[in-house]
Amino acid sequence: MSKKNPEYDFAWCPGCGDFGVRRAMEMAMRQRMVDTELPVENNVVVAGIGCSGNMVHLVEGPQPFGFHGVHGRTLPVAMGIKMSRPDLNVIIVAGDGDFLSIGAEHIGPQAQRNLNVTCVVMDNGVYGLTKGQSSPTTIWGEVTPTTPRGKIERPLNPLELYMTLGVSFIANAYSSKVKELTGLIVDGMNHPGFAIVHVQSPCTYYNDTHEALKGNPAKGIAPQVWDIPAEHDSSDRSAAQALLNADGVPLGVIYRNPESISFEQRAQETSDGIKPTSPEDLLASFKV
Amino acid sequence: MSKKNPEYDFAWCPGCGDFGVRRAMEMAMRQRMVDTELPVENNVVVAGIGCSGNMVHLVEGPQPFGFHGVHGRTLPVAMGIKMSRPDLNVIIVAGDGDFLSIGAEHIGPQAQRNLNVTCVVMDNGVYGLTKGQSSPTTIWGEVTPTTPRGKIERPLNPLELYMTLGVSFIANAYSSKVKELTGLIVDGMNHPGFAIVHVQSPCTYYNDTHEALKGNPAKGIAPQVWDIPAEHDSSDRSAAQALLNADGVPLGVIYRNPESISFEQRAQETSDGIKPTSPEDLLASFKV
Amino acid sequence: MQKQDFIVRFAGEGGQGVVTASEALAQAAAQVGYHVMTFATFPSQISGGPTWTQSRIRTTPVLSSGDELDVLVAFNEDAYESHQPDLRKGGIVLYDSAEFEVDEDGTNVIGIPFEELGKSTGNPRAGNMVVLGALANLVSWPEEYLSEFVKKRFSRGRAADEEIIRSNIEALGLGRQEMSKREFSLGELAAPIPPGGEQVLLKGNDALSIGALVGGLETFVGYPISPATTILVFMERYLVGPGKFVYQGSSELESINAVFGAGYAGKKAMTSTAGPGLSLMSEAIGMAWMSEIPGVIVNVQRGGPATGLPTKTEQSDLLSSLNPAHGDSRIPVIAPGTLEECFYAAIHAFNWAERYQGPVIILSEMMLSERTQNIPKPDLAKIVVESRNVFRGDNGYQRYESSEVSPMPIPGGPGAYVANASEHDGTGDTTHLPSRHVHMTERRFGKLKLLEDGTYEAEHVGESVALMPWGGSKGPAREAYEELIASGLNVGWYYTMYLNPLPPKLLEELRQKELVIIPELNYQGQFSSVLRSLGVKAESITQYTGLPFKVSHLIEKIGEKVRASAPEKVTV
Amino acid sequence: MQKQDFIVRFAGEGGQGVVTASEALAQAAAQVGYHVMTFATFPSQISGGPTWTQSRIRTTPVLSSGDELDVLVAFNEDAYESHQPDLRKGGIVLYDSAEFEVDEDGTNVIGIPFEELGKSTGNPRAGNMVVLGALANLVSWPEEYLSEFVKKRFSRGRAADEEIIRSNIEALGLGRQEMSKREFSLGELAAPIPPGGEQVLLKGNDALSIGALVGGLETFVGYPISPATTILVFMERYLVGPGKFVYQGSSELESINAVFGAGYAGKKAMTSTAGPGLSLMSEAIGMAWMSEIPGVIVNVQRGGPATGLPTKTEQSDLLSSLNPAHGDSRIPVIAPGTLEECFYAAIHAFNWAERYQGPVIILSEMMLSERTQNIPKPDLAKIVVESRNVFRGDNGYQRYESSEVSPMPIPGGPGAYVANASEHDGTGDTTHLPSRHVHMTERRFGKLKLLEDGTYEAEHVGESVALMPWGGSKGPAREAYEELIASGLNVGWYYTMYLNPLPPKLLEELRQKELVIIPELNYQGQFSSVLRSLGVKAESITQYTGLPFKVSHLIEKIGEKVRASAPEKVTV
Ligand SMILES: Cc1ncc(C[n+]2csc(CCOP(=O)(O)OP(=O)(O)O)c2C)c(N)n1
Ligand SMILES: Cc1ncc(C[n+]2csc(CCOP(=O)(O)OP(=O)(O)O)c2C)c(N)n1
Ligand code: SF4
Ligand code: SF4
Ligand SMILES: [Mg+2]
Ligand SMILES: [Mg+2]
Repeated sequence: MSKKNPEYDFAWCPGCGDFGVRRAMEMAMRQRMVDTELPVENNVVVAGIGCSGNMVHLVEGPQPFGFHGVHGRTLPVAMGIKMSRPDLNVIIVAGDGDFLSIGAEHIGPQAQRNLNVTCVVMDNGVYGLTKGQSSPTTIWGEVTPTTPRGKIERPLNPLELYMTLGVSFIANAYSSKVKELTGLIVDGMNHPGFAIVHVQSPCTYYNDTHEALKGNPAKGIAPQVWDIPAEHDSSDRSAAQALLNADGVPLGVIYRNPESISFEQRAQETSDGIKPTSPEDLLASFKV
Repeated sequence: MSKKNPEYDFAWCPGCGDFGVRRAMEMAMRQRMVDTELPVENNVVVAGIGCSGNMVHLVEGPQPFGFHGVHGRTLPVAMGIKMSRPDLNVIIVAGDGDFLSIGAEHIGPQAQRNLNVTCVVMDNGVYGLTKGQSSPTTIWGEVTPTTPRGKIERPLNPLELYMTLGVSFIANAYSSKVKELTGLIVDGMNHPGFAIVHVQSPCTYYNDTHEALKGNPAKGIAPQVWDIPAEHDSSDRSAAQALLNADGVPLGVIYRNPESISFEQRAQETSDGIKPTSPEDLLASFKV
Repeated sequence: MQKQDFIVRFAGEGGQGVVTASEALAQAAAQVGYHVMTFATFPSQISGGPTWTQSRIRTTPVLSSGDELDVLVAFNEDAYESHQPDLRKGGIVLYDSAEFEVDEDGTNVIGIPFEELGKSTGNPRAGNMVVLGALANLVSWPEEYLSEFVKKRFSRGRAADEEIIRSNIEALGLGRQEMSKREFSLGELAAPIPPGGEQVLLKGNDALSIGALVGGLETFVGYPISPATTILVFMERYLVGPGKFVYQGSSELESINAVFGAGYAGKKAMTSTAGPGLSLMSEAIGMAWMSEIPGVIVNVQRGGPATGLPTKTEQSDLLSSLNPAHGDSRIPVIAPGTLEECFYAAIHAFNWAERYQGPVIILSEMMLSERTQNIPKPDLAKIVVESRNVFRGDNGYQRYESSEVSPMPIPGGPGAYVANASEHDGTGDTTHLPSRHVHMTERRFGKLKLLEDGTYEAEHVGESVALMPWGGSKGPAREAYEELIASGLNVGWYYTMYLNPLPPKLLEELRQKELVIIPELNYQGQFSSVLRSLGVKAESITQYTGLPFKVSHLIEKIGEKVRASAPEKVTV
Repeated sequence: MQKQDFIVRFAGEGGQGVVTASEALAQAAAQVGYHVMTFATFPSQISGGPTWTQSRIRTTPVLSSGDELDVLVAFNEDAYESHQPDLRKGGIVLYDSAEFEVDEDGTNVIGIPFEELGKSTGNPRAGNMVVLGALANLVSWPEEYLSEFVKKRFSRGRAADEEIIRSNIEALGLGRQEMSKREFSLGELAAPIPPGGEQVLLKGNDALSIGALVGGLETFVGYPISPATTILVFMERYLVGPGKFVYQGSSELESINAVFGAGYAGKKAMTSTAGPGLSLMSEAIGMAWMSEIPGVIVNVQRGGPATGLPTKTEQSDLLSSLNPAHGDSRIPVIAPGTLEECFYAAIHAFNWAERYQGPVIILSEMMLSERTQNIPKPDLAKIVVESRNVFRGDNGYQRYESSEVSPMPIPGGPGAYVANASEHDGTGDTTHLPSRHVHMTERRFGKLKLLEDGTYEAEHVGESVALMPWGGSKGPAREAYEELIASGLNVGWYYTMYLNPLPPKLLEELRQKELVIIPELNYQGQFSSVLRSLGVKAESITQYTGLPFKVSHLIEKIGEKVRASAPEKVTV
C-alpha cells in the first residue's frame, strides 16, 4: 500500500530477503484469487513487528486486509480471526524474533489445535528492526551487539520444533527462489490445518547469508540450499525427520499430514446438532 | 512451613499426588545437605501458581528459601536467581498448566542456554487449583468444565518437547514412587545444566489417574508405568527417543547429556580474563 | 412488630453442605416471594477448608448480605468459635451436637444432631433439611414454605423422586420438632410481599454472562482464574451454534489477542479475567485502543496486587482498568453495582464497544460474581442492542481518516485497510508525521464523546455533601444511606456504573459539591483520586480487608464525614 | 553584540553522514569550551530514509536543541524542501550543489559541492569536513578550532593517521574558502567561556548506564526495543567481571521476572525497556511490590500507545508507570530531565530500591536518551551508594512481620522465607486473613515514606502561579522561563525528578498555589491530573506531536496562562 504513500516511512534495505517473500506473497494471493474466485479482501495478512512484518504495508497490487498489532502476538490474533470467520484466508507474516522468541508460546497451542492458517516466517537469524541483536536462530558464537563475546546459546532448530509440536504442514524455503516459495505458500493455504512456511530471508544489513545459502562457485563456496527430491514422501514423519537431520538447507515441503482435520472443522463437529439455548430460555432456567 | 501455621489456608486433597512429590523434595534436599555439606538455606524453591506450587509452603523440616510469584514465570525468576548466584541450588516446582501452558515460552530459552536448575513438573493433566479445567496434557476427548463437548486439542507430549528443545537432563517419574523420585531429583540437582523431572502426580479430585498408572490387578487393569531398564543408555538420544515412542509411562532417566556445560560456566568462560572497565574510566572515555 | 429481615450464616468445612443449605434456604424463601441474597467465602483449597455462606431474607429488596447474624449454623467447632462475634445480640447459634459439644447456656445456643437426624429418615443427605426445618420454626414460617420447596426441587421425573421428597419432608419435620422443644423464637418473620414481576435467582457471573449473550456475544476466549472462571465455563456450555466460537486460551495473552482478532473480523468478542490477567492483557488493550477494535474485557476484581487474594473481594483495579497500558489512552469502564447491573453492564459494554469501535472493560468484583440474589427477570424485548457500523462502500476507503468514528470495514468485504497499533494514516499504514499523531490522538479521544449516554441516580441533589459509592459497595452504601436519611442526615446520593466516561451532567453536578464521599474497597481511594483529578472535591472511605463493607461501619463513617464537613447544618 | 548561540541542522538520508557531521561539529565546539547539544530523529527503517540531526552551540549551558535554525545543511532536495520552514529569518541554507539544484536567490541559499570537494582531497570521506569548514567561516571561528579537533580525532596511532589528518584539514580549508567567496556571515560567534570543571560529552542512555554501574548494578536482563536498546548494548559490553551478569532476554516477561529473581537473590538488578515492554512487565512489577523485592526498571518513553511511534519522543507513560498493575500499589518513579539527571537518577533509583525493598521505575524519554550533550563530569567520590539491609540473624525470622521495612534475608544466608506475591504472613506463607491484608497493605505503602528525601528546585516561591515541568520538558521550559522572567512575568519555578513519592515539602508548597502550570508531552495532561488528585490546582500545556516543545511555543502558552490566572498582577 506504500509505494504511492508518502506518509509511510519504512523501506527495506537493498537486497533484503523480504522483497522476495513479498513478491511470493503477492503471487500466492493472486493465485488464490484465481483458484477460489474470491476477491483479494478475503485474505487477511496478520503481521508481526519487525522489518519482516512491515510487509503488510508493502504489498503492491490488489490489497488484502491487514493487521499490524504488537510484537509476538500474530498467532492469537489469527486464531481470533480464523475461528470467528472460517471463510477468511489468514496468512501470518513474522520474523524469527517475533515468531520464535517473544511469540514462541503461541506455536504449540495452535499446532495442537491445528488452526487453519498459513505462517510465513522470515528467518534472517537476527533482530533486524532493532538493529542487529541476536535472535533464537542466530548461530552459536556469533558476535552481535548483544553478544559481544559471542553467542553462548544453542540456536533453536525451528523445523524440529514444528515437527515436535505437531504442525501439520511444514515447508522450508529461500526468499530468492520466489517461484518455489509462491508454490509453497499456496500449498500452505490449501492445507486444511496449521501450515508453516519457514523462509530463509537474509538480512543484507546485519546478517547477509545470501552467499552462504546460494553458494558462490567463483569463491569455491558450495550452496547450502538444496531441493527436496520429488521422491520424498512428505506424509512420512520419519522421512521428514531424516531431512531435518541431513546437512544444508532442504527446500520444499518437509512434512504434510494428509489426514489433517482443521480446528474449525473439529469445533464445528462437536457443536453440530446442539440446539443453542436462547437467552430467554437461559433466563427462564433461573426463574425463582 | 505450614503445618504449624494456622494462618496458612491451603491444603491438598486427600490422596493428591503432590504429597508424594513433597516427601521426595524433602528427602532430596536433605540428601543434598549431606552431599554438599551446605545448609538447607542454600536451596531455593521457585514455585508456580497452582495446587502444585503450594508445595513451597508445605515443605516440612529444614526450610529452604522460597519464591512464590505469579502464574507461569518460574523459569525467568530461576534464571535471575541462578545466574546472579551460581552458588545456590535452584529447584522449580510447578504444575502442567503453569509450566506448559502459560509458562511454555520459557522452556526453550533455558534449554538453549542450559540453565543449571532442576524443574520438578507436577503433571496431573488438569488445572487443579482453578477447579478442573483442561490443561495441555489433558487427553483428547476429555470432558472438563471448559471442554463440555470433549477436548478437541491434541495433548502436548512434554517429554518430546523437552528432547527437541535440547533439555540436557530429562527424567520421568510417578509421585507414588517416592524413593525413585527422590533419586531423580537428586540426579537432576547434580546435573550441570537444565534438568527436568516430569512427574505424574495425579489430581485425586479432578483427574484421578492413580489406578491407571499403577494398574489394579483385581480389576484386570495393567499398570501404565514401567521402570526404564538399567541397560538404557541415557546419553543416547535415539535410545531416549525410542523410550518416548514406546507404550506406557517409562520411569527413570530418559536422557542425560554427559557433556553438558552449564550456562553459568559458559557465561563465566566468555568473560574470563576481561578486565572490567571502571565507571571512572568509562566516564573518562567520554571526556570532551 | 414482625421481623422484616432474617440473616443466617452457615459455617463449616468445604464438603459439609454449607453452600447447599444456604442456597436452599434462599431458594425456598424466594419461591414464596421474599427477597433474598446469599454471600459466600471460599477457601483457596479445593476440598475441605473453612467455608461459610450467608443467606439474607427480607420483605423488601436486599441491599447487602447483612452485618449481624440472627442465626449462626455451625457445622463444626471451628466455625462455632470463629463466627460467634458476628452474631447479633439475641441471635442464636445452632450447632451439630453430634459433631462437638458446647455449654448450652440456656439462652442462645442450641445443639441439634442434624446429620444423625437427617440420616434417620433413610436419606443420608437430609441433614440440611433438619437445619432448615429448625430455622423455619425459629421464625414461625408456615410448614408449606419449605415442603412446597422440597416438592418442587425434587420433582425431577425420576423414580426415586417420591422417596426423596418424603424423606426430606420428614427431615424438615424433625428439625421443626427439635426446635419447638426448645421454645426459642426470633419472632415471626413478616409474610413476603411478592415483587411485582417475575424474578430470577442467580449469581452475578450468571447475570453478566446472560447479559453478554443478549448483547450479541459471538466469540469468547478466556483463561481460568478466580473469580472469573465461571464466566468461561458458562460460555463453554452456552455459546454454541452457527457463527459462535468459545475456547479456553493457553494464557491471558492469547485470550485477549484472540478477542481483538475476532473483533477485527467483525464479531462481538469478549474475555473474562481477574487482576493478574488484566495486567497481562495491558499491551493488547492498548493495541485495541490504538487500532480501534471493539472488544469487551470482564475483570472480576479480587484482592490484589499480584496473585493477591484470589478468593476475596476488593475494588482495587480501577486505576489499572482506566489506564491499563502505556501511552495516552483512557479505556471505557462500566462497573456494575448489583446483579441486575451485571446483566445490563454486559449489554451496554457491547453497545459501547461497537459504537466507539474500541475496547471496553466491565469491572465486576468477587462480591457480585459469587453471590446469589433475586432480581426482576429482564424484559428482553425492551433491550436495545447496537451493531457495528460496517463499511459497505468501495475499495480505497480510509478507515481512520475522519476525525470522527466512521464505518468499519470487515475482512471479506470492501475497504481493505491495515488495523495498525503503530501510529498510522487513514488507510492504516505506519507513519510518524507529527500532524498525523495529533489528528489520530484527537480522533481516538474524541470518540469517547459517543459514550456519554450513561445514566445515573441522583437524590437529594440540593445537598452540598453527597455520597457516591461505586461497584459492589453500592448495596451496603445504599442501605447505610437509607438509614442515615431516615435519621435526618442531610446528604445527597449519586451513583452510576458508567465510570468512564462519566455522564457529563453527573460530573457537572458533582463539581458543585462541597464534598463527595466515596466508600470504596481499596487502600488508595482510587475513585476519589480520579474524581479529584476531574475537579471534584471527593474523599474516600476506604477498606482493604478483602471483605465487603458493613452497613454499620458505613453509617458511622459517612455520618462523621458529613458532620465534619457541614457542622452548622447538622446541629440545627 | 556577538552571536551567543549557533544552531545548525544537518538533514538528508540515513547513510549520508548526517549524524557524523553534526556530532563532529558538537565535539569540536565542546573541545574549545562551548556548551553543546545535539538532537537527532531517525526513520524507523534501517538503511536510508529521511534523517536529521541538530547541533546547538552556546557560550552558556544549552537547555534545548533550539527552535529556529541559523543554518540548514541539506544533503538532498527532500531535506531542503521539508526543513526550510524551521529556518530563522536571516538563516542560511547550505546544500550540496552536486546533488541537486535550487534557485540561489542570492540572499540565503548557498550551494557547495561538499562531496566532490571532499573527494578532491583524496579522502572519500572528507565531504563532512568541507561542510564544517564552511560553517566555521560563517561564524568567524578561528581555523584552529576545527584543525585541532581533526588532529585529536584522527590521531589513533595508525600509519594512515597522518594522511587522514592532512586530507581532512585540506577539506576544512576548501569549505572555508568556498564560503568566504560568498561573503556571507552570520556574525562572529562569541568565544567560548569554558565551564569550570571537566566535561563529558555523551548521550542520555550512556549517562544513565554509567549511573547504573556507579549505583552498583550487578545483574541486567533486557529485551531490545527502541529507544532503550542502547542501554542493553552498553551493559552487554561493560557489565562484566566477577559477580556480574548481563543477558538478552527472550521477551520482556522473561527479562523482568529474571530481574526480580536476581533482586531476591541479593543483587542490584535492572532492565530497560520502552512502553510496550513496560505494559508486558506490569504483572511482575506488581509481584515485586507485593513480595517486596528491589529492582530497577528503566522505561525510555517513546510515542504511544501500543507499538506507537518507536522513534519519536513523548511523555505519556507516567500514569502507567505510577500504577502499572492491578491492585493497590504506587510505584516509585524518578523522571530525569537532563542528561546529568539521567546519571543521578540511576544511582538514586538503586538507592531507593534497596532502601524500601521494592521496584523503582526510571522514566526517561527518547529526547534524552538519543541526544548528546556536555555535562560536568560527575565526581564519583561524592556519590552515596546505599546497600541492602541484609538480615544476619537466626532462622525463624519473619521478614514481613514488622510494620516497617526490616532486614531482608538473602538465599544462602539465614532467615529462609517465601517471597510471596499472594497475600502472606510474616514468613511469607499465603494467608487471606483480613487483619493480615490490612497490615501488609499498610506496611507496603508505609515504606514509601522512606523515599521522601527527593530534592527539588524552587525559585520565585512567593508567586501564586508557578511553572513546573517534568522530565525532558525541563530544558525547553527552563529556557522559556528565563526569558519570561527577564521580560518581567511573575511566575514561580518548581522542578523535581522525584515524581513519586513527591518531596512532601514541595507538595505542600504546590498546594498553596493558585495555579501550577505543567508543560508535558502527552494528550491527557497526565502529571497535572496526578497533581490535581493530590490537591494541587494544576493545569497542563500539552503537546502530542512526537517532538519536544519549542521554547517559543512555551513562552506564548505560559504567558497566556499566567495572565489569564492573575490578570490584575500582570497589568501592574
Ligand atoms: C513488546 C515489544 N518488545 C520489543 C519491541 C521492539 N522490537 C521491534 S521489532 C523487534 C524484533 C525484530 O526481529 P524479527 O522478529 O526477527 O524481525 P526482523 O526485523 O528481523 O524482520 C523488536 C524486539 C516491540 N516493538 N515490542
Ligand atoms: C496470570 C494468572 N492467570 C490465571 C491464574 C489462575 N490460576 C491459578 S492456578 C492455575 C492453573 C493451575 O494449573 P496447574 O499449573 O496445572 O497446577 P495444579 O493446580 O494442577 O497443580 C490458574 C490458571 C493466575 N493465578 N494468574
Ligand atoms: S535491516 Fe535487514 S531485515 Fe531489516 S530491512 Fe534491512 S536487510 Fe532487511
Ligand atoms: S484439586 Fe487435585 S491437584 Fe489440587 S490438591 Fe486436590 S487432588 Fe491435588
Ligand atoms: Mg529477524
Ligand atoms: Mg495441573
